Amino acid sequence: MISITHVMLFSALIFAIGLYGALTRRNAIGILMSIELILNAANINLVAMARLWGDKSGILFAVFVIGTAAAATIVGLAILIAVYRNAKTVYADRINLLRW
Amino acid sequence: MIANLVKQILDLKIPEWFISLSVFYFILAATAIAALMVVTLKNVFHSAVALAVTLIGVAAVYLYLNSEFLAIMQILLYVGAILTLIIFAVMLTAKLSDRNIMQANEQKLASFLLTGALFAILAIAIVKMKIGEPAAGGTVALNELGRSFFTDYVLPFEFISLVLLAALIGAVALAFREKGDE
Amino acid sequence: MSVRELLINSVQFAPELFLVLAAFAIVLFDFLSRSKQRDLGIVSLIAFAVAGGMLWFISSHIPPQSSVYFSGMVTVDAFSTAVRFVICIVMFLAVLLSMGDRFHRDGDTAEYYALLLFMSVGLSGLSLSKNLLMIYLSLELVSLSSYILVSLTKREFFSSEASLKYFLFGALSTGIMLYGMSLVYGLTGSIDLDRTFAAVAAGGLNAGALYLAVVLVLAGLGFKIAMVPFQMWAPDVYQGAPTPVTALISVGPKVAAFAVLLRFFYKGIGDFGMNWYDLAGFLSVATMTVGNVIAVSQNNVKRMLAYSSIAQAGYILIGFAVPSALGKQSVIIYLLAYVFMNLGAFALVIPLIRAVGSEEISDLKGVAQKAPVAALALTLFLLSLAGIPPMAGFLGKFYIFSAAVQGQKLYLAVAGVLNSVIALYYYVRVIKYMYLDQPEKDLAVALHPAIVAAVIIAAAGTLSIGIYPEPFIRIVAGAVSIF
Amino acid sequence: MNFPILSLIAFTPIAGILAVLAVPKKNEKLIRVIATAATGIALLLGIGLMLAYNYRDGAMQFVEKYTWIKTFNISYHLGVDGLSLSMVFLTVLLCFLACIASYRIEGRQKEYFVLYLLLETGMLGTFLALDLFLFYVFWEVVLVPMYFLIGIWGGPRKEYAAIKFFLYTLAGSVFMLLGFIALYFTSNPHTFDILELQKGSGGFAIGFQQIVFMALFLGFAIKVPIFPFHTWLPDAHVEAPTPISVLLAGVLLKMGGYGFFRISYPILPEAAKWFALPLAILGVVNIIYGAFVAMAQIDFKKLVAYSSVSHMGFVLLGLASMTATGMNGALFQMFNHGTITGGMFLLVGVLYDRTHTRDLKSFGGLGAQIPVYAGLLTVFTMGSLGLPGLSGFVSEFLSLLGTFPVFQVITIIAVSGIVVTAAYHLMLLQRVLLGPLNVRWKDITEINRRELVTLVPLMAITLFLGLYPISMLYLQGPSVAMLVEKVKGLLV
Amino acid sequence: MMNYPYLIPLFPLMAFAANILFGKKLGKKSALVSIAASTASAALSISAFVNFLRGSVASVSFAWLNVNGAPVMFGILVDQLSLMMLLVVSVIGTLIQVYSTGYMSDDKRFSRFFAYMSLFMFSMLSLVLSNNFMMIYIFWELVGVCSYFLISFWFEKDSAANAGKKAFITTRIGDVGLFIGLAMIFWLSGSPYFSDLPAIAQNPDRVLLTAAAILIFCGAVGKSAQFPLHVWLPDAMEGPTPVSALIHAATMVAAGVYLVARCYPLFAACPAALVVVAYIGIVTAFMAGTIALVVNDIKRILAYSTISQLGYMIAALGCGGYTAGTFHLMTHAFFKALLFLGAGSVIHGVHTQDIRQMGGIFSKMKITAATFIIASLAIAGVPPLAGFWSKDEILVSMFASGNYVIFGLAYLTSIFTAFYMFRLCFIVFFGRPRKADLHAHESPAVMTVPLMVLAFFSIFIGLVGSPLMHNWFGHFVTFGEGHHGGAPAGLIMGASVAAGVIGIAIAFALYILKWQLVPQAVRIRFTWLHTLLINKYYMDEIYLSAIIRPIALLSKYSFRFDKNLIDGVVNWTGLFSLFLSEVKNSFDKHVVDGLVNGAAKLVDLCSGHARRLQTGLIQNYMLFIIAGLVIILFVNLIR
Repeated sequence: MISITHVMLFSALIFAIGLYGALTRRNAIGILMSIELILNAANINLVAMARLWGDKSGILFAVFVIGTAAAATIVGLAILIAVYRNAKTVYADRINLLRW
Repeated sequence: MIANLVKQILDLKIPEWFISLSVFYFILAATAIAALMVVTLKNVFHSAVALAVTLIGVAAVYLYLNSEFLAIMQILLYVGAILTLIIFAVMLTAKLSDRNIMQANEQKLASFLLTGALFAILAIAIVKMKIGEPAAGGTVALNELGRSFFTDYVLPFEFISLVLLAALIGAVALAFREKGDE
Repeated sequence: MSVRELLINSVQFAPELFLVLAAFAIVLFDFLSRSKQRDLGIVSLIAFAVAGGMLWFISSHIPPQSSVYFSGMVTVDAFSTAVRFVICIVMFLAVLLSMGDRFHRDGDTAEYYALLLFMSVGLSGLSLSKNLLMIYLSLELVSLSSYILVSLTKREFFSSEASLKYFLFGALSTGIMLYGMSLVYGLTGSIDLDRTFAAVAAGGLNAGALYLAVVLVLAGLGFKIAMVPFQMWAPDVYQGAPTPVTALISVGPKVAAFAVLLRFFYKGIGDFGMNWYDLAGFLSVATMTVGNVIAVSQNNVKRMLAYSSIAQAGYILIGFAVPSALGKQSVIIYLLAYVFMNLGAFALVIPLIRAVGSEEISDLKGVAQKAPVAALALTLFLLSLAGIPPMAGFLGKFYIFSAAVQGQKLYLAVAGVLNSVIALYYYVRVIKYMYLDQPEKDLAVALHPAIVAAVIIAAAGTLSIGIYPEPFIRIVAGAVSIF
Repeated sequence: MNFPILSLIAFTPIAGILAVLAVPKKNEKLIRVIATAATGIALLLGIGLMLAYNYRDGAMQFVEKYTWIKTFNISYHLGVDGLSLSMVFLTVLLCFLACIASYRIEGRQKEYFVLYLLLETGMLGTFLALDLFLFYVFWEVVLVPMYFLIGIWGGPRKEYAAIKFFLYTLAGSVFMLLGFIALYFTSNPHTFDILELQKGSGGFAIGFQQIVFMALFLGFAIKVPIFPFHTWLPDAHVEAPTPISVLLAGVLLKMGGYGFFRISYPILPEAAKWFALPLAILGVVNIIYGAFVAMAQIDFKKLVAYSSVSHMGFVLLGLASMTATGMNGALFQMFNHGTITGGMFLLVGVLYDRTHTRDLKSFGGLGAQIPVYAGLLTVFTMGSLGLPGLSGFVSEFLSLLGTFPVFQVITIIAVSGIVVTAAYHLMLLQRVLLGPLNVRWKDITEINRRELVTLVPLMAITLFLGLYPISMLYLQGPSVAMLVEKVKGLLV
Repeated sequence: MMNYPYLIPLFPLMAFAANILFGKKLGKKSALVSIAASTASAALSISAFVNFLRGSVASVSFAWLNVNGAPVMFGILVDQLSLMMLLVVSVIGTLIQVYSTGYMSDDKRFSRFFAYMSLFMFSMLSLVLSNNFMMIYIFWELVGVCSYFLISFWFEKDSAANAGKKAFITTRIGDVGLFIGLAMIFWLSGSPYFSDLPAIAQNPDRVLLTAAAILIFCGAVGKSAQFPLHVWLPDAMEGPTPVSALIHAATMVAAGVYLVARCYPLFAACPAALVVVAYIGIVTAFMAGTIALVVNDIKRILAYSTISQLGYMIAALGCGGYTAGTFHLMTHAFFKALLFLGAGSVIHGVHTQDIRQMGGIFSKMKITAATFIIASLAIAGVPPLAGFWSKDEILVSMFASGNYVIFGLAYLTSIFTAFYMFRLCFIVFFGRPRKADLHAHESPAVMTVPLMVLAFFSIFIGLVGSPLMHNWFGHFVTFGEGHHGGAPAGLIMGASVAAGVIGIAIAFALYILKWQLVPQAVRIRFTWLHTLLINKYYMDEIYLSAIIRPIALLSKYSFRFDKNLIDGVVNWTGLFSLFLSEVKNSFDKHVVDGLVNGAAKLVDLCSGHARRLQTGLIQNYMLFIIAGLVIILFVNLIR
């Protein structure tokens, strides 16, 4: 029998790694990928909890999360391409005309 | 002597749970390492590959959590669709020069410390939650899940279709603009 | 669920259904024929008007059969109805603003208005949701629509940069919120707010973990209301986005997110053993101070209004930090006032920055002499934002301060009044340039009829709430009585 | 409900605004006529009010009360008693006279008169309101037109002065608002009604009273203005156009003092008692410090502005005494300061219109050149320095006399302030009127008829009240007596 | 006979109104208006006097103000003292106004002059008639302001304008005391009426009572130009000479004496206060007398003489000589008015005020000279002229009080008086003209007739208080002190005559016979004394450096304080922002630009800094929220 606590700790680790990536990747696609990690961490949690409570809603929630993640990725990439078209870069720290 | 020892070792009855657990922890470790690679590798393309590994690892965790349905969805949607999109985008925006420039910004240390602290807080909280054993037989039948989409979860289902539709319309509007404009 | 049941259920949601159909219709219409864009604007205008009318009719003539619908996913009560109605007003004004701005001349209007409609459904969903999943999905619908809306001005660099920042920031916040939701689920075993409430009320939960979960959930909602420390995106996005979109995202998501916040905290978590009022108070002071202080040194009018809207969110949070009926009422009253005055201000910013060809405040010199009515109206809205009677903003401030004083949170009241003094300075700075300085160049301010209509509606709202607030107060009191 | 004369007075200017708005911008003459008519009607109504008022009764009269915001028990509640009637009359009078003085305003006349009339409504409403919420609304309504009036038509540093005025007074008033709200929630039943709150005044704990008193004090003190909150005043007065300076000094400052009379003292009597000594000290600081600073001025208008600081000190002193005599003096002083300083500002304006300078060093010997002006200036200056026979003396005298039994040392210091007061006023007279004539002004023209119209009524009132001051006490005495009864003075 | 004493002041008031409103139209007729008014006042005063003797006293009162809930009734007080003053003021006032028609005939503000004179008459007569402290204070101030207007009547001269200002402010210093004193009376008794003074004097709190008395006396010190507030009176000579005669010699300056006499019940009850009064009076008398010895300006000599004589009166009152003081007040009014008018006539004739430029004009201005010498004899105390009787009375009362220091100084002063008056007479009227182009000529009749009338009074008015008329005055105006039995009245009378004679003799020897009475060596040794006197004991200089300059500086620094410190809210804010702007030049714009004050500066500064948080880098923003989250969570963790 696997330990739910360990799964949750694992999810927390993935979450932290994702955060770290989102904070440090210069490439916007890299940031996007890091955010996917965060979503996955949340999903792991949801599924683990569903397992814990013997409840279906967690699993269903996770399914919906995957669906919205797809939608978000589509939108994100579309925006990214629009930016790339304008700025010819995908490096987040180059895109800082709006400030102060 | 040595052969005997080897034989003895080979004959050792390893409990199934042990194998299962070992594999489980191996998967966790591998997934975590892959995740780390996602956020640290210099080449974005390599990162995307590492992300694929991570996602598959997560799918494996779902299996361990008795959620075959979700594991399948993970592979199909995440790896099949989302990751493909990302890789497309990577290739679309990639430049040769990118290989050699820094992929991480200057706030690495601060980020590391802060995420570390957050992880610590999370870990403490999780440990303090003192989660017991999962409910027995806590698996949800696949068909029950399927039915849920059209009964209890019909409204979320409608909503996510709206979300996808909106995303689609938006993405199309954003992507197709060049034709008319230039 | 039988068809009959489904139909009965659906009647209560006819406005949203109608809006979705309108969105489809617009997309299809656009697909089939390339006609004038203005028609689409009017179509969506009518759609929102009809939706509002339906909402009014249903709420007054068809009492809800039960409190929950769709297996407890959503709830129809006085509160959600009131918020939905406010959202209809917001969207109606937003459409008027969009029509008044010329940015959509180069196409894509069908998508633009369709996304507006989708977004309004998302906002309605937020106010109706009684389930973490529904909250998440509605929020995503709102977010994704608004990300795209921000970037729909194609070649504008600012707009796409704003959009990217908005997207990345939003995705991160949503991710954090989602993680928080998963923890809430883990702690309480349910994603239904009634049940989470019961679980928390039953006690025995780890307070630290619950607090952690709640704070993480707050991230997603805090992002929408631009609360410190989740406010960083707002100035950049407000500045970069097309002005009507700025107006919309400074109001719509904020209203809905506050509605969710109220529901989540009062109906989903409760205050059993966890004093999140202090947290709200602390965040409130931080938010308004950051917003006001930084706004002082802004020269871009949209950016200034962005900081102003951060500060306004800070004021509203005061109402949150007080566990009393008055506190809840003050949140909604202030939001109502904020809707009218902020949209009114943006409605005038649109033609003015077009006319002067710049977004710098100092370029508004002497506008009052060239466009007296526009300047007067903008002055009205700015003074309302500053909380000067007899405008709506004053009533909001009055409510907020009343709540703070009644709740014995003197520090909040004092922080609030000090902030409103600082705020006056930058609002009046705009007025100063418009009235006190002489015009440097000849400029013609063209007021599109849609803008005029929007200004009239906003001004009527601002003044009527300020001068005779009793009916509004009664509605709001009824709305928050569910908590 | 009888004839709503109070609403009529308060909203006559609004009717004027609507009429002015209907007139095209070019027709400045008609705009002026309408504005004058509106202020004139308000003045006539004010005179009618004075005639209809029952002088025997110190309680509220002509009360109008309609429910406004039921949730908070807020009502549209107006009324006058001896405390407010003189202020109302002062407001309508000065508004009318300053309106005539406004004919010389240059440019954007339509905007000017709209704002001007709005200002009048705000001021009148403040003095008439018997509901704290309503009071606050009118109080704030005053700020906005004042900001524009200073900011658009003011002098060279108008923007600075206008925003300073706005920020300062708003800072005070928001704290005042907090005080009002605290009163509402502490009273039982919850109410914003001033009269109701007065009835239940004994019920508040002393600690609570002190806190609320301090909050209200901030609002009122900035308006009065009390040292060290006075620094907005010289800037605002100097930069404002003449008619606005008149209203600023004549009416706006009174709003602060009136607040003490109407709200702080009757509702928070114990805090008032506790605060009497600090207030008296601040009063004497105002008197002495204001006079000293005025003496250092070489700008005519600034001198008058600082003299306001000094004069308002007597109001504080009289208030602090909590005796009938002192409080009568304080209230009386508010009225007199309005007429006398109002006249002084008008005179500054008359001279400025002709010479385009306010530098006292550049005048001299004008007494021989423009004797009528000189005479008027002399009368108002003498009134300002507290010469017996003119009204200013009586009120200063009363407030000092009322304060003496309570705070001897403070009064003695305050009295010695009259020497400094005399000094700077005489210095002013000497620099403007006496000495050899500065040849630059050898062709200066005498004061004209329109300007005389604005000044003579003020002078007449100053003289009348100086010669027959008890007439004012008939008006305000009964109400002040009721107030003193309520605060249970330290010494009757 | 008619008895409307309350009308007495009203006639001049009407004259004032007529002259100020219609002065231009009236032209020279304004003098007639004023004179008619004061003649009417004089007539009414006489009728009131007669009625009073008959035992009928009219009264009037009306409510003027409420103090402490009780109405203060304004009314008139007709008694011996006020009747005496009424007569003196109205008669002398009328005569001087007649004189002024000649003296001021060429002035361009002729009607304004008479308006002021009428206003003064009104104020002074009202002051005399006042029946309570408040009323007297009011008219006290009013006469002060009239004095101010009249001193600076020729305001084109800076010196005149300055003198007026100085007079007003200096007397106001005294008025502060008066004000506090009357506030104390109010506080002690609640009654402002003089009629209640005997009752007030019964108050057991002697210290407060004494303080009140001394404070009231402060008012008299200012108005009557007593040491140390005497400095304004010599400067007041910048005004037209009739003004000096009426206001700064005969009437207004006597108001202080009148006030002390009026409040005598109070002073009598406070011996300590009386001592103060006596010493202030005698110091003033002696000091001013000595200064008068060396001054060369004809009007200033008379001014110092006035101060000295007022000191005399005050000292007399202080020594219990109520009758003596008031009597001298009356006689002095007449001969001092005459002296001033005479001096005015001389100035009118020779167009200079410096006696060293005059000389030998007796022959050219016979009436002037004769009346002037009569007045000088009167002031010197030569019997049987008016001054003799009153001065003698004073010396007797001083001696009787047993205070021989005061008596001695007073005696010395009377020698000085005789000396400087005759020094003046001899230099001006006798000898040879010291200036060649001195075209002296006699003044017109409107000026000489009043001189003659006054001369008549100067000779005979003293008789009302003389044993020849059984000391009628002493019985009429009395504080019940009775006759000074203890004093050797005859001896003192002789000594008094001797003093006058000695003074005149020295003057005669020095200035007619040109004897060198004092050896050169001694003179050189005492040059410092001369310098001291010429510089009036350096009083003005002391005031300048000890009071006026510090006040001016205080005022200046108050303003700087106001402008810089209070306005800057907190100084360090400014310093701090200055420091920062040095560190970061780019902040200059935000620090300096459009700031309201210190607090706003601070906000703006913060704003300038805080907006830098908004780097435009999305990941910085993200870092910010994570940091925020960690902080929020951490705060909860440690709580």
